[in-house]
Amino acid sequence: MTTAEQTQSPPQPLINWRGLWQNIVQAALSVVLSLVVGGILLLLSGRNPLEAYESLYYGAFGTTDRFTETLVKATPLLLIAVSVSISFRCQYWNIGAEGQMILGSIFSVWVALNITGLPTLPHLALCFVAGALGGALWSLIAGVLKAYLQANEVITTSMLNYIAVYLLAYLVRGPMIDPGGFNFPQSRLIPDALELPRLVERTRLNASFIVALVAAALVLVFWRSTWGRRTEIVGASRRVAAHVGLNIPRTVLLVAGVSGALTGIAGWGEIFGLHFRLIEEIARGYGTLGIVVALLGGLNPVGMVISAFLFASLVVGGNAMERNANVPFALVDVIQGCVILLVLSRAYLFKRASSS
Amino acid sequence: MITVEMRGITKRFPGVVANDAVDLALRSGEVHGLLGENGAGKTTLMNVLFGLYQPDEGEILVKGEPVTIHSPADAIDLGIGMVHQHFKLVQPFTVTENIILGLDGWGFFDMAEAERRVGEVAAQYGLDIDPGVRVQELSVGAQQRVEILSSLYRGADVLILDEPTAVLTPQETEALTVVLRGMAEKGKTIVFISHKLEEVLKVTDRVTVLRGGRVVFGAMTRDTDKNTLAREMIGRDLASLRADQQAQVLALAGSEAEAHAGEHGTPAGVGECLIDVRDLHVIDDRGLPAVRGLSLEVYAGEILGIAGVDGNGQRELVEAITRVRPIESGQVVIAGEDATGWRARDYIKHNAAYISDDRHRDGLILDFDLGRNATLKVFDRSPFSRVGLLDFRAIVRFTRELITGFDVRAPGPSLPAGKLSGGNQQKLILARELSQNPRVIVANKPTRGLDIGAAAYVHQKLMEERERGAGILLISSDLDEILLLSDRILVIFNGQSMGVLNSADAATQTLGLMMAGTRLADLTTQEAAS
Amino acid sequence: AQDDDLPTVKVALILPGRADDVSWNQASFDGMNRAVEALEDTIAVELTVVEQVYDPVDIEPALLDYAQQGFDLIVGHGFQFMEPIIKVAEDYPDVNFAIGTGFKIAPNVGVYDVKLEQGGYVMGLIAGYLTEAGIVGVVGGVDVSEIHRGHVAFVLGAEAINEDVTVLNNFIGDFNDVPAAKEAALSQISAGADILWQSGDGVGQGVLSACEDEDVLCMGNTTDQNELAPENTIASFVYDWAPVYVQMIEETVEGEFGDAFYWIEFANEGVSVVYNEDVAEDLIDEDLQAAIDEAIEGFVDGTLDLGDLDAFELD
Amino acid sequence: MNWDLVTYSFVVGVLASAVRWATPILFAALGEVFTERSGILNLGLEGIMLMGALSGFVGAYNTGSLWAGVLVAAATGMVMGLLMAFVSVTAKANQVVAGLGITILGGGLSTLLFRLFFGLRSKPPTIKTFGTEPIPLLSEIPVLGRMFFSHNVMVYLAFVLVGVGWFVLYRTRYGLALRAVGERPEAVDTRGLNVTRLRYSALMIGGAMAGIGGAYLPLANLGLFWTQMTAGRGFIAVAVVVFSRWDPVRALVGALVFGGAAALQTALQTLEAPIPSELLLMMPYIVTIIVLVGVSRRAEFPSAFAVPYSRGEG
Ligand SMILES: Nc1ncnc2c1ncn2[C@@H]1O[C@H](COP(=O)(O)OP(=O)(O)OP(=O)(O)O)[C@@H](O)[C@H]1O
Ligand SMILES: Nc1ncnc2c1ncn2[C@@H]1O[C@H](COP(=O)(O)OP(=O)(O)OP(=O)(O)O)[C@@H](O)[C@H]1O
Ligand SMILES: [Mg+2]
Ligand SMILES: [Mg+2]
Repeated sequence: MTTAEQTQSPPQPLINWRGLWQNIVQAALSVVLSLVVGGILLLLSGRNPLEAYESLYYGAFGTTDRFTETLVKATPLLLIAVSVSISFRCQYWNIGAEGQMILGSIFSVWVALNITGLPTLPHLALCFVAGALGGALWSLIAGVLKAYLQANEVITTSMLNYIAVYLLAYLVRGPMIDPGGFNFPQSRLIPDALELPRLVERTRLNASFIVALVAAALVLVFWRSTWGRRTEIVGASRRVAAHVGLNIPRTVLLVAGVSGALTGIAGWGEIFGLHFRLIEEIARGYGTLGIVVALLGGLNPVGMVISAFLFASLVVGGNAMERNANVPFALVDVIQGCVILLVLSRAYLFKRASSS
Repeated sequence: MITVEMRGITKRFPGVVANDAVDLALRSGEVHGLLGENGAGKTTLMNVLFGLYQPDEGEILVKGEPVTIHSPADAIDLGIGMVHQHFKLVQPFTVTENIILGLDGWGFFDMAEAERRVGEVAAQYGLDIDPGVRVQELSVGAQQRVEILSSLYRGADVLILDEPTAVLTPQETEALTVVLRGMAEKGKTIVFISHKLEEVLKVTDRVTVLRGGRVVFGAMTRDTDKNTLAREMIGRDLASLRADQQAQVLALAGSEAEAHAGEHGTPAGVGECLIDVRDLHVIDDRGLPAVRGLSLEVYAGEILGIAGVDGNGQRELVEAITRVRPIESGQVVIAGEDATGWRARDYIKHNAAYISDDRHRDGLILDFDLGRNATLKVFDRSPFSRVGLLDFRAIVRFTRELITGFDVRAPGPSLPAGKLSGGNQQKLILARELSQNPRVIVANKPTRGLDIGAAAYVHQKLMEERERGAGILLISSDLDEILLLSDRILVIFNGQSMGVLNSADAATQTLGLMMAGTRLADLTTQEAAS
Repeated sequence: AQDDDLPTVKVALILPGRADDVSWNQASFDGMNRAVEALEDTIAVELTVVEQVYDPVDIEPALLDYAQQGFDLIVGHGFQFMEPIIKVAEDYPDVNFAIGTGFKIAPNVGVYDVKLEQGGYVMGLIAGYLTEAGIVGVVGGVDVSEIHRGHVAFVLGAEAINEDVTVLNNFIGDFNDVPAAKEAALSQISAGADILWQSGDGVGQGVLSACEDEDVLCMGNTTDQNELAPENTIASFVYDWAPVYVQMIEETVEGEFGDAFYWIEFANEGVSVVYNEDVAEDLIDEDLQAAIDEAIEGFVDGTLDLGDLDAFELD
Repeated sequence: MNWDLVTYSFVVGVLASAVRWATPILFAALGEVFTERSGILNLGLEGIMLMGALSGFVGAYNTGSLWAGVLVAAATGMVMGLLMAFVSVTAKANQVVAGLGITILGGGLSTLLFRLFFGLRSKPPTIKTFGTEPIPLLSEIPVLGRMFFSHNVMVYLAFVLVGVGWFVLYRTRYGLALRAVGERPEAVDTRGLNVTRLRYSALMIGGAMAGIGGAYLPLANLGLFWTQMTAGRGFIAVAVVVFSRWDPVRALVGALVFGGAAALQTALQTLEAPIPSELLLMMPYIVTIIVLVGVSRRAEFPSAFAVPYSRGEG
């Protein structure tokens, strides 16, 4: 065996750069395609697509504020995508990110408000842990039901989303309501000291963005770990996993816990970086977008960073487009829907395109 | 007259030419044997004829007419039927439902009437099948008959059988032979793929041998013989093989006499008892009792063979011992330790190996690369994992060793296991299981679907392990194999042991009777009586 | 009829929902348009409206966007705009911000709100007086701020005129789940309620539809909903945001805006009771009319004060 | 808790409400039974129902015929089903995500089109709905009469389709093929049937039914279209299908269980139960999970569930 052979890349490298590149090109093409579809709808609704898209571009990248806003939006999307990339590789279809994010927020805010007398850093760390814990526990409800009672997680997690929404509604009106808040449904503000440091002055871009990037990097380590391999095997074939002596329920719990924790952290980041208190509607729609970002990035860290950024700019820019090119608000959803479906079909579509 | 003619068929897969300008002519009323090593291209060629794969080059003529076969639907219309080695039946459906599936449009149907008609056709071809039972309750042999019937029911004139006997017992093979000859008499054309030369010589009228995707030999069966065929398949003269391999090759290919040429060293009971099963009760997937009060011992340095018609509890027995399946009652002791409460993980930890009979389902992850497959059981031990992190270098190195050491025909560790031919997939599993020098080996049909070369190789490996002092439990529905390798033979019937005898004094007839449900004890008393 | 010498004001109206929701958002949208018309001859208003800004994260960028584009008055029509506005307003002292319901104000921030309790009370009087079964009901989206006050006042009004009345109260938990609202109304009706009110949004549509099906009396809210169930609606409690919008725009021009609460109430005719004559005339007798007028006068001259309604628990 | 309000007619009212809750879910669930039997999970039901609601309303509004509305909704649902089929069967994409994509698309498109068709109006466009038509004798039966037989014709249609669905699934060759393709596509393929076409057909049936389910809301219940008016009923339908174990009759039961829970929580609010409304509102979803867990051990998913089919040919 020559040294050249020995040092060749390990079996199925986690970042297959060639594949990644292809992925990006195809994804980009599908996005363009969906913008074309959106353009047609714009024409139908009597708007000028070019103007609209110009304001979309400006809205996402035009100024420092815009650009940082895009990164702000990308932060939770990336964290959720990372979480999804783990659970999906285990064929554990956790679509409960919304609920787990909410529970992450609830736990971390509770710690911020009710644990006192700690120095700032330990306190912030504790809030972080609480957020992860909240997400993990909520996710583990579905995990346990799956591991020991074979309850389909697609359904349990989506039901748990609704339950979490009402739980939050209850808390911000009852037990956790701000006494000085004239009965408006929100909790007290967290101590200023716990607000996450800004990365760029006078913008909302904050430390949670770094946390998201770190998480994306750490997932690489996860896939190189024996835990990751275990997850992969159980995902590929429950039967084989059983035959090679893996503990399937425990692996499912591990996956549910880890992915829940990551999503819980996303909730922590939203509160401690942006809202500074518990309010409603903090997670609406993030679950779905996170899943899309994950798949769009091919469940692969680098890909997910790129796609998180891409989708964030689509959302932030889209909102700006609604404001400044007064485009009907639902159009952005339509474009998003198209992006998702086209990105999913990209392999097929572009295989065809290139082969013909 | 020629019913089907394949001309210059070439089929390429990424990295392999599975079929290389293959010419094949099939005549009505003949049983045509198709031979070749694993990966020679037999299955692929037939998949092309059945419309599952599209050829890259070449043409197909049916009754002299050039045809293009886009899908099985086209093949069926042209009167071509295929029974795959991995049956393609809907398990929860009844026999009849499986057979009428896709026939006569979409509308309402009368089940009773359908079952009657299926029964008729079955009788017509002397196939013993109950149209009403669920397929999942049938033995492998019976399921195969359902597949055959399903083709005939669709009016197939050309019937392709991919390794039909790989999973059958002598009795079942006998029965099948009769059926096939009967069909040939009725003017049908049958393609018979097999690795067992003995059978091929017995059943077929004409043989074609593939090697590396090319046709290397064709002849009327009566004009050829075992050695010729073996030579053509392996591509070397038998003489070039080592003596013991020769013996095994021939043995595999045939008669007991030669089988016992594979001599046995250490008698049973010498070494310590490595597998001790006591009054074991196990239920199958449907919750029905599958193993009913069975006991056995396997000693160090011996091979205990378990003979029996498929579906008599072999799989459940094996899975209970290897701790993949829960135990209802009774006890399993591995190397002196009570394993009844173990999980599969503990079984593996105690340096015990398991070769499942269903490699696609239990043994391998087809779209994982060879490296991952090779380390499925050891990835979390050093040197493959350090402080919880995988060492890919070590994994690659290890995998290369296995590939070369066990002659797995593969370009490298990063090839998906699914791209290997069945035979090579089996070698990979074997390599993985034996690489840790196990003390206990449970092997369920270890040579299923292997060509004689590969099978001989597997046998040789098992023998080596035996010499090394491992205790081996060998399950096979192939009596030749059992007789060839075992020191002692336990016959299983209906989840119970019919008795154990030394293979030296085991005659096929006796075994056949026991496999049919007569206890050894009763047999001996009968002999005494007479 | 715009002369160029008119002072111009750039106004941005940010709605959390759809401008045609026949309710909270539409009331604001129509009110703003009426305000612009009313000011036609004195101030040239350049109005921009954006709908469905409900995700809290997206509010701040919207505010910044408008502030940087040199808008003079930015209106966030909902309580969820309060915190972001207070925050952004600091960085843009010469831009004015208005919050639709809330409790925080600043030099360049004003809060405008509706005394929904005044309407709730009057609707309660009507319901309490007209019910034959002695059971009336009210259905709302979620139990929040002005909706809460409205429901509580409805109870007080009904009890004020009919001490042994039972008031049923349901929340849907979702402003868009119209069918669920209808089921809630039907459940109140099957529990014996014979006259229903609702606190608006998609929820209102469901309630009115139920009353139409079951031929039960009902009352509208936020906009004139009498036509949605012409046979059954007695009256609608209608908001007209125009007065406060006019005031806020004028103060913006004069540079006096901010640090203030702007209420629409009976006093400034920002709210009114619009009767559905066909139904109302033969139902509302002198006594009831007297009670209603008395209440409204009480609200106008401040003699009628319901106290702190937030304290009340509803179940 | 105000027990005086609990009268015979109130209780019967709750039961009838359960049936009304169940109906749109039942339509969608029945279709999804077919879809999942063929081995495809369609999480796009929510979006398809919304498109059905919109198109059904527009259809009825423009033609003046409610039945025309139902047909338009079914057709629209079919088209959405085709879209899902292309992505999940032809392009072999991940079905969970494809479904979520369809849901986002349907939600956005229905809202957008509504605005494009009707513009900004001060009063929402409305139509006359299917009226209540008690079935002569049956509606006289105490309790059951009002619970099942005093509704609008779409409710009865749903009941009838339960029977039809059962017959097609278990008594026709199409049903046989459909069940087979979910269990063992290779078996279907090697017997000369077209796996792709079968799955397309199943998704079109599922789409049409979801479309009708969505259209039930404007056509039979409210007479108007409202953004996001399905409010999660599509996801509930998917849950119902799992605990129906892919059987049309049990799907009816499942839909009624959820409908019952929803109606019950509404009733509890009406009865001034001393529980915060937010907590009561969780009840239907909690019940769904509990029931799901109850049946899961027995719920055998179709073997090839959510697995795209492709021949060995690499
Ligand atoms: N779908 C496929 N994709 C890629 N390679 C394939 C595929 N099918 C077969 N091959 C390769 O083509 C060659 C011929 O395989 P084939 O299965 O036809 O051999 P075979 O004669 O059936 O072997 P066996 O005796 O093990 O059944 C092998 O190298 C196999 O790995
Ligand atoms: N999807 C696939 N991708 C790549 N190779 C495949 C695929 N499916 C089957 N093969 C290979 O094609 C060949 C034919 O498949 P088949 O199921 O007949 O197994 P086989 O070759 O006959 O092996 P065996 O003899 O026992 O099972 C096998 O070598 C298998 O490894
Ligand atoms: Mg083969
Ligand atoms: Mg083979």
